[in-house]
Amino acid sequence: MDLFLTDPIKMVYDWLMQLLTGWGLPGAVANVLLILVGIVVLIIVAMTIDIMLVWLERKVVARFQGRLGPNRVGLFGLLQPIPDIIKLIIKEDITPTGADKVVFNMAPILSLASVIFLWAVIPLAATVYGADLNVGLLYLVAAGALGTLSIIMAGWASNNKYAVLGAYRQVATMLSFEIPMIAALLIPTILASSLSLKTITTAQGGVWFFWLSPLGALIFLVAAIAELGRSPFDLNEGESEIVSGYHIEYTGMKFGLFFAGELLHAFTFGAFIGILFFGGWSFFGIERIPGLGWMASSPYFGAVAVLLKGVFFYWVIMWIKYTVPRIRIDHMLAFNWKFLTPLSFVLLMVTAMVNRLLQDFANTPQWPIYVGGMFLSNILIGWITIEILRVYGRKQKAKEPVHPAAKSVAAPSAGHH
Amino acid sequence: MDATQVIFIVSAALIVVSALMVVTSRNLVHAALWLISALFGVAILYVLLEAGFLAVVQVVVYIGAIAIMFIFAVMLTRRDMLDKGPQVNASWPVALGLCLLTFVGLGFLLSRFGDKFSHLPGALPPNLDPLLALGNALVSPQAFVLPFEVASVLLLAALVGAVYVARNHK
Amino acid sequence: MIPLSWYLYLAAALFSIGLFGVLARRNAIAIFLGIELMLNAVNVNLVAFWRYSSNPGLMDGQVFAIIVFAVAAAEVAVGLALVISVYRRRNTVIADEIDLMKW
Amino acid sequence: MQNPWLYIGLFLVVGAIIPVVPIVFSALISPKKPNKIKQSTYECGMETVGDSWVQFRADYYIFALVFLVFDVETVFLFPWALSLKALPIFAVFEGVLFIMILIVGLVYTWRKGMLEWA
Repeated sequence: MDLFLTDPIKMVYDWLMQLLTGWGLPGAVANVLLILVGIVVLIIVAMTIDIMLVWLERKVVARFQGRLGPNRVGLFGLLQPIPDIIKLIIKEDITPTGADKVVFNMAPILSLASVIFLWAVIPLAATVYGADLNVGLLYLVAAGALGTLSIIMAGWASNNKYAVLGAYRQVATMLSFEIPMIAALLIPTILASSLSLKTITTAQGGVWFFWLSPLGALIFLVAAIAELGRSPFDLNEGESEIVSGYHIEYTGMKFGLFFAGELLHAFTFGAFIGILFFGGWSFFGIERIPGLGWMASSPYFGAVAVLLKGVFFYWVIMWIKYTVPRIRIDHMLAFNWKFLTPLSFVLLMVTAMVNRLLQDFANTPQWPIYVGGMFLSNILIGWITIEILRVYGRKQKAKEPVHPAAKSVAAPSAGHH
Repeated sequence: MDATQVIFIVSAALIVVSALMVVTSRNLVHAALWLISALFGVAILYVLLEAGFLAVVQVVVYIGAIAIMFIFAVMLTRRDMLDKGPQVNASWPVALGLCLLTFVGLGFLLSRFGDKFSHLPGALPPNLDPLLALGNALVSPQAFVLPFEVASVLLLAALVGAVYVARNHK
Repeated sequence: MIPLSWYLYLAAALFSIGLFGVLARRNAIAIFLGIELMLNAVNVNLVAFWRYSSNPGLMDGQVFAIIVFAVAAAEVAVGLALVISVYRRRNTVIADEIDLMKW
Repeated sequence: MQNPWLYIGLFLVVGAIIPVVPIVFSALISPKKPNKIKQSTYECGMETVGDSWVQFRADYYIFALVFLVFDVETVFLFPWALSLKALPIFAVFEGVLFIMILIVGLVYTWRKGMLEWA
């Protein structure tokens, strides 16, 4: 019973293993079989979360827009995703003439699969995880690369100008913002001396990496939003110009897969922000209160913590999506290459140096020096950046002749350029 | 025949078939997609060789960047790519002969050394963290710090050169 | 367990196929695809020799493989930039027709 | 301790099969009444003009180019960042030099105006 509280996966595994080998299966076959069962269970959990995200997304967007959202099917409309899915499934599937059929059909599958792949390395708790890969962070980037590929496949195979344009824009965005994202991923790597997500979480047992590198967390969040193709970076979906971008020609369940992939991707990245910078399965520090130490080793609280953090950052991403207007592609690429990428590399270099200089204090009674030094270096970089931007903005303003139209038109639209 | 051999044969078949499709596809986007499949097979081989880092890097760099660049380039030079006309040049039989000769020659050489290459891999040192060892090797002056920095210069030169060439001279 | 020679035969096959692509294809981009195959064949060999060496604790083979990644990336970047540049001026990507240097 | 790559390999297979299930299911029960108009390319109701493989601006290629170079760079940086803790202090500066050299490339691209949308 103790094992049930600390390591339920191992308990179930051992029990089934005994059962299967008792039936005369060789150990290796039984092992593979059990791994497969575990994988299917994990993916079903992920897909269930995905289905609930449909409800969450619709409900939250409604609230942001002062509507009620789904409220007819089930309590609070909780069962709404089920009719949504039934509708998608019974829709006629249309493949446009001239489309490259095989590639056209592979793209949505790859799109959702690339997101599901991420779940293989998510550590839900110290004992509940798929695989503790020693290159976990790079695996994350690699899965993202497959997602990029699926988009360009969809755009190319649709034989549609809008689709190709949308794919081009989306891929350019994803490629560009991948660089600051990887640079932000290098920061937890430096702090934990590991690429394994589990080790990174364990290394945050003392101090969450957010306090060591708040700027890194922020850069990762921004880059993740762009990577997800969500507003303000949702250039593929310029409704007024290229309709719905690379998945314009997709109907029924194939469109559903793109949609499901996008939602699950956003949530998974929310969970990754929680894991990389906000302590992963640590239960918000409550487990440090004397007498509640058992919470730290309980996988149930751990999994709940990871999922709650995921939902929170998913909500932040939604919040940004439904508040900020989308920006033009050239502005966005300029924002990445002229601002975010240099900033992330400067931050990376400073983090590497400060961490190396102060790391001797890390596990000693003088640890506040280490944490304070790291935190202050981040704040300093942030402050310098803001000052540079301010000076630059003033110069730009002085250079620009006042547009004749701007005098007569009210100010609000001028602010956003 | 054990499990790793089965995996090897499956991925080898994947690699060879995909590679043949790369060099024979009429449609260049298809060729690029087949290249991705071949490179993914190579990533599986890296996993079999216990070089997990290289396997993931293979996917990140080749599939995530190089293959995308190829598809971009194909789409940018689309007019010539309309799958019309011969995809191979006039001297392709010579090329085919040369390639078969290369393969047979290499195979012959390998078979001559037969027993030298038939050994099985030894176990990795038990306390070896390959990633840590790699990091150490890349920055330690006794090992590869020079190639490490030169790689950076190489990438810089490539970036500057490519940007200069691809620039729209108006 | 897999003997080393399997990897070497596979790499030889991959190299030859890539060579065919380089020698026979007309489209310059297709030629680059062939070069990628050849570079990968080299990398398979490098990593296999690293793994089957008597001292796999030395990371030489892997470092070499990473350098090959960098070289491949540099080659693709410059090569494709050249192809696009030539396409802009001469409106062709057929390698036989890019013959300015012959004049 | 099991080999995590076994898990990853199986996961990739299962993860690629699962999205196929709803598509197959949908193909079995959804109606199929194709006609010419329905299957034509959708461009907001306008007749499609010409081939869809039109040529696109090369600026996208420049961004992909810069991305490629930085992507490969980060591959070198991951082992460096990982082993930083145990390395002597000059190793940090080797990495910093590495990054600096590439930032020169970014600055060059910037100064040449290639990051602008021409």
